[in-house]
Amino acid sequence: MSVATESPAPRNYEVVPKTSPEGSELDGELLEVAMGPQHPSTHGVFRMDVVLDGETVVKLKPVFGYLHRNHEKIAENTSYLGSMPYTDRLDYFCSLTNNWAYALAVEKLAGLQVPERAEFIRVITAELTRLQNHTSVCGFLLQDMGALGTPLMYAFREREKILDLFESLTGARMMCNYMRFGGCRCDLPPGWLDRVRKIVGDFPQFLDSYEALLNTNEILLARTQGVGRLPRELAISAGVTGPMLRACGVDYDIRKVDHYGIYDRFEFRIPLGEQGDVYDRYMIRLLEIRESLKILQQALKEVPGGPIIDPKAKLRSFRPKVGEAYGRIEGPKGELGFYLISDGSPNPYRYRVRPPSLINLTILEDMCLGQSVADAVVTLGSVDIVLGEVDR
Amino acid sequence: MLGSGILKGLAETAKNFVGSYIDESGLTTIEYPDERQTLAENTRQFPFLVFDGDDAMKGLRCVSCQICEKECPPQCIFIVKSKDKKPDHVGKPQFYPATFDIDLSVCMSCQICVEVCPFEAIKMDTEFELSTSDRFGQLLLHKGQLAKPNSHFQEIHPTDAAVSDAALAADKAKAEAKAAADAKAKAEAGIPRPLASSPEAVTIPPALGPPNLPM
Amino acid sequence: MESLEQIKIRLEAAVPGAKLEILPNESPSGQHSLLLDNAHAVALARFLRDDAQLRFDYCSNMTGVDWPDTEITSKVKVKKVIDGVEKEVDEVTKTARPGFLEGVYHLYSMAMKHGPLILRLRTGNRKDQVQLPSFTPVWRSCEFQEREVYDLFGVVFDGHPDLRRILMWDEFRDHPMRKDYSEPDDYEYEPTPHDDVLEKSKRHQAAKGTL
Amino acid sequence: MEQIDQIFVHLKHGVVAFLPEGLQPLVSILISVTAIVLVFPLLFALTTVLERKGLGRIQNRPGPNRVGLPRLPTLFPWLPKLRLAGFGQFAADGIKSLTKEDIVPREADRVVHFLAPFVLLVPVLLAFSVLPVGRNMAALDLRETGLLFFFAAGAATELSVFMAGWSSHNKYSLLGAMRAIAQMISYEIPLILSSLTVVMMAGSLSLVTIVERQSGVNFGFLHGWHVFTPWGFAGFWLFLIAACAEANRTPFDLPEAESELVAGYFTEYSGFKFALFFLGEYLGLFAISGLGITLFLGGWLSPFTFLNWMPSWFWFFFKLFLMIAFFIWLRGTLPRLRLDQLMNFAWKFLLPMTLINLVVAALWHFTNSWNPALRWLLGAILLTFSYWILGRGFEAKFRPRTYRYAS
Amino acid sequence: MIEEGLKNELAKQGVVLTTLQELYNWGRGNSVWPLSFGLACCAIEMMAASMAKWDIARFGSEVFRPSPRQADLMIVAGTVTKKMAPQVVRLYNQMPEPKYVIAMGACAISGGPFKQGYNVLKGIDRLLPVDIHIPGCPPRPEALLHALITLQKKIEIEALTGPNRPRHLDADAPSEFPVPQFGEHDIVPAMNPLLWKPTQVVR
Repeated sequence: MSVATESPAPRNYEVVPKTSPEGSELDGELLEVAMGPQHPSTHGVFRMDVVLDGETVVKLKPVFGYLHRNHEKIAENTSYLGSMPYTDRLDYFCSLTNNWAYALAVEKLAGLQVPERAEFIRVITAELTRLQNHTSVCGFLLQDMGALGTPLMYAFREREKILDLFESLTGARMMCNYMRFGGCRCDLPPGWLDRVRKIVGDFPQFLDSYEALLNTNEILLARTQGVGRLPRELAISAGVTGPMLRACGVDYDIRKVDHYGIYDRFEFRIPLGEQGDVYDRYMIRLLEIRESLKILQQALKEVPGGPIIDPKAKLRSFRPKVGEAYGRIEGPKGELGFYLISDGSPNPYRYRVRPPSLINLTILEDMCLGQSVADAVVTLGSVDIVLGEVDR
Repeated sequence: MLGSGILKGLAETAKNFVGSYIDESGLTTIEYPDERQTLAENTRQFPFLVFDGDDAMKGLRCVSCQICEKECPPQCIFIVKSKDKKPDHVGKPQFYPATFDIDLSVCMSCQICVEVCPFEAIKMDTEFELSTSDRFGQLLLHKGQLAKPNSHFQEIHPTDAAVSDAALAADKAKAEAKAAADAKAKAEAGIPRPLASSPEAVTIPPALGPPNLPM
Repeated sequence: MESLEQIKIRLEAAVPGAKLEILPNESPSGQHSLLLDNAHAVALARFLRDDAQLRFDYCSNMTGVDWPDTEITSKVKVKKVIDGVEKEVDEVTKTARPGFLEGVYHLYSMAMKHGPLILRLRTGNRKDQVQLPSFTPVWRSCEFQEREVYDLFGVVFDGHPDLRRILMWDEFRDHPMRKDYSEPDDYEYEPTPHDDVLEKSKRHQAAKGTL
Repeated sequence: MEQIDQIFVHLKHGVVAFLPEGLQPLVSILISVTAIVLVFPLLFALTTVLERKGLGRIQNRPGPNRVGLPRLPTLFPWLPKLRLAGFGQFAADGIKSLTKEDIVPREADRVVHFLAPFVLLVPVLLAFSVLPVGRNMAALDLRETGLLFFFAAGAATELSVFMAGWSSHNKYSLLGAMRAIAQMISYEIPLILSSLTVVMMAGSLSLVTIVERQSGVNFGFLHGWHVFTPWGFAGFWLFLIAACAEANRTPFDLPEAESELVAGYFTEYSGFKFALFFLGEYLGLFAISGLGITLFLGGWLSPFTFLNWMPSWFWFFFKLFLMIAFFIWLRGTLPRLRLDQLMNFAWKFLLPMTLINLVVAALWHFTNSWNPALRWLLGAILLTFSYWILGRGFEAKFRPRTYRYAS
Repeated sequence: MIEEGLKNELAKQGVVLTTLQELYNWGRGNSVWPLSFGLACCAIEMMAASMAKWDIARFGSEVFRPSPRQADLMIVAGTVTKKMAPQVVRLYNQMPEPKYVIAMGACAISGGPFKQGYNVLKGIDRLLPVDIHIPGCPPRPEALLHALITLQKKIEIEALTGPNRPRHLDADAPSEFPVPQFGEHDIVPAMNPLLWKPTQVVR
């Protein structure tokens, strides 16, 4: 057994002394650049204060809070149900998985059982969410590499088809607000499963052409391989989760570990990377899409009938017993957890989101040091952040 | 050999370029103002108030119970309960909203008001072309602007409307059966009893004032 | 995974002098937690991380909870003789509980695939004794989360390498997630106000009316 | 047909002939200059729309297709709304750019900031003067120095880019400018070396002569363009890659890398000056494409002898259009390189390849008496082999991976 | 399309001037380049509007400029937090005239669902002049296109002289707005009283 070594302490951030104290900042050898909060590559309002030596990053300091919308404070003043639409707006790419994580935490807190049909619907919608998230992320990554949006356009073309499905099921394209404590809000519209089957059936063809466009492209290989390496031990210590962790070769997928929902009924594999660089993260996402398709195909075969919500679940005046619960799921970005403390009132006493995007950024500087600024941009792109979740 | 990946990529984009001219699925654009996407039946944008019959203010289903106001997560509904009552669809006298405002500039289209409403009175509209340069005037909708007939609801959400109409009809049938049974029981007993809850006993308030009270 | 009691016994054996307490959780989730004493917390955390059977190498979630000063009312059913008749009466005892801030840690093990183990740390009060030991040297994932708790709750983490505000700007003075925080008043235009917002917007309307 | 081919030449001669002798050279020059200043910017306007539409089509969308003729209800109330498939877009963009506020940052060096776009535009326009756009249609036929003049004028654009980046007093601009200088100077060398093969074989620096040297006929119908020889083929692609970098086009658009440097060296430019930069960039692209056509693709020559009846200027512009389409295609497909990779590519791949290509060209010259097929094969083998050797280093370092799954 | 009153005014100015004005308005109305600037959820719908399915390029507006110097339109797509507000105003100030602002989505108009938050600005119109508001959370991509068309119509009928002339032609009207500073409890000032004139709603 190997004992984990002391985790490397983050560097202390002090102002870098400039070589000439009274000259302008351009005189020195080091150049401080604030990338963001409005910058084309920061995926929203994220900011990186970068110190450059030429084009090499010698220091990188992430700055958050530009989208700090006080989700947790608002949730403490809102009923349990009222927070559900707010969870849509956390990671606004994956509202359905956010719904699920929150519903799961409340179900643990209140001891609700989810009917089988609802579990199937949850798996189907969550895996569809994963499909569209991963394809879009790969598009954004290529956008950061300067591919002028073509891969992103193709990804969004497919995403729109999935969003149409979400819209016909839940009524909204992005902010679905679909799951409820102990089940789902409404039953599937007629013919919906057939539409899903068609899209799932067509998806591999799209993936093939997407991979033909990119995977062996020499420029992509050169830009991603060996860039933004993350050592395995550091990844574990820093609590990195999701595809990023698995790209480092750590076998940890909450779908397999926690057996939440009905994931242990399905056959799927966990792809693992070796080097933990940007290319691995990119490829792991593409491979995970294929595994998600497998889950979808299995789930679509046998959606049972029955109720879609626990009859014990109350919509209004829902008051869980005093206590607390932490529920987590494997979101597309990583471990998405909700921690709730109930004091017996209709509003949660403490409501906390464990945001995978924020915690995956802990080691951003470690990945970027010594690389060029262009690599820092690509590395950030490969982390897959959504600012609504980072800052909440 | 070096460059084969780039050539593969170029072939892929060329395929899409040619496909956009010859293949229907190669050009996925919906040219919006000229053509529109058929919206899914469940699509929701902003809430509206359903009324029955022809008179918007008379037929409003809302009984001003203020549940939606309380449950609305962003608190964008404002209701003032009326002082008097008017009969609802089964003829039972109910309060009605003297003021019912929804601030569209706050509404997050979450549909929770629809879910919690026990009276099938508030539903989601599909209208989205609401851009305006006048935030204060155009985005705070009052009762008169919110009220839309049941036929509109039937048109945009036929399935939901059928369910809701059936529920209301069952409600009404039940109420009528009860009224008939009451009347029968009363006739049998022969004891006249003041009918506090029957529609005849209530004076229907006259016109409910202008729909759009100036603020 | 070992039960919480076993872990507690082993921890007490491993770190002499450590005071531990199991805090039960009555909700159906059954996630009980372990209260550590601040002086030995880092040593305990190291043991949890490095012990061959536990190997909690992954600190998933770290957050703060604000517990203001409060009165705890506990009802106990007591048999009393009232007017000569024995009756069962609720006796209400009120105890003043001084407020404190709490740090909550959810630990999992990636190596052994078990968890969660929930740790709690408590500050002395909410005003001047707001220090807690930092777990960042043990689990790097606490770095940003502890900064966040510092920012929003005002808990000062000793041993944190870079304790600055993370979400709010540096000039900000308040700790907004505390229960007694009052937000800045900008309720000039509130067409649909409720409760306290209604009060605030009424004040604004009154002020405007006098102008 | 001869008439149509020479129509512009005759027109110019016709105009000039009316004038007194002393004025004739001056007016002749003025007419040529006006033609260049009118035709190429107009081409730029069309290209912007074509590029946006082409990129759109690559991405499964139509691109600009609504903005047609301006509606002027006061003058032409009867005019219906004409969309012209979106080809009016450039006019709208032009009007807007012209009337947009011009901002100069407070800290900027005003003079240099003002001059930079003009320093970009003027040399590019100068470079057009030596390009033969048709038979007898070079504004300036420099018999001894044509190609040199082109490169000399083209190199001045680097100065402009650095002026823009430096004077803006913006970190992104400065980084962009530094990238641009490094990139342009590095790629100037393979660009010139790959053109040198042509000079070597044609034995002249005059672009007109170079085109005329390619008018030989192979197999009875094919013109003897340089691109149909092994050294010419390799030279053309090497030239194209270097030209791409010189014109800051994807995948070498690092100086204006949007995701890294916001807008690179022209981050601080607005309104008309920005439009001038845009114009200058595109004119640079046209010029260098025109040079590539002249050197390798037979300039204004038709591909096949049986197509010789079509006017020579048509062929030039048709080839120019194809070149631009190719650049648009690249832009719609490829991601961008990193600066050190860009440099490595220039110095470790392009430079050796161009040098080897020179050797192959020399071999071609000295094996004039051999069987053409054998000669072709030898050149092709030499070039392919060296390409493979040089590319191997890359493939050893970067290659697609296979992945394992958790058990 | 053009109102009667405006037509009369145009008649007074003469044909050349009106034609020039029409040409100018046509040009700037059909070449609206947005700043590539996304704040939150709505930014994704903004991107969706620029993607293949809706293709904002048809209106000539797909040129999302990363630098404010080259942009005409600021689409405030998402929640403006107090920490972000100074940067938004600064970006607006850096844009050259004529410039337009679309407040996309509930958060940008009024703070939307997050308006109760301590770090959320209750509407960007407290700090910037907004031309078009799009309600919705998030508005559909079509709604953004609709707003763009509304903006184009607004530009098309703008008279360049007279009391209703656009702000950028009014020498007295400001083209830059004060950037709020970070205070100890809030941004200072939290709003621009010259711009923010809410109507009174008595409750």
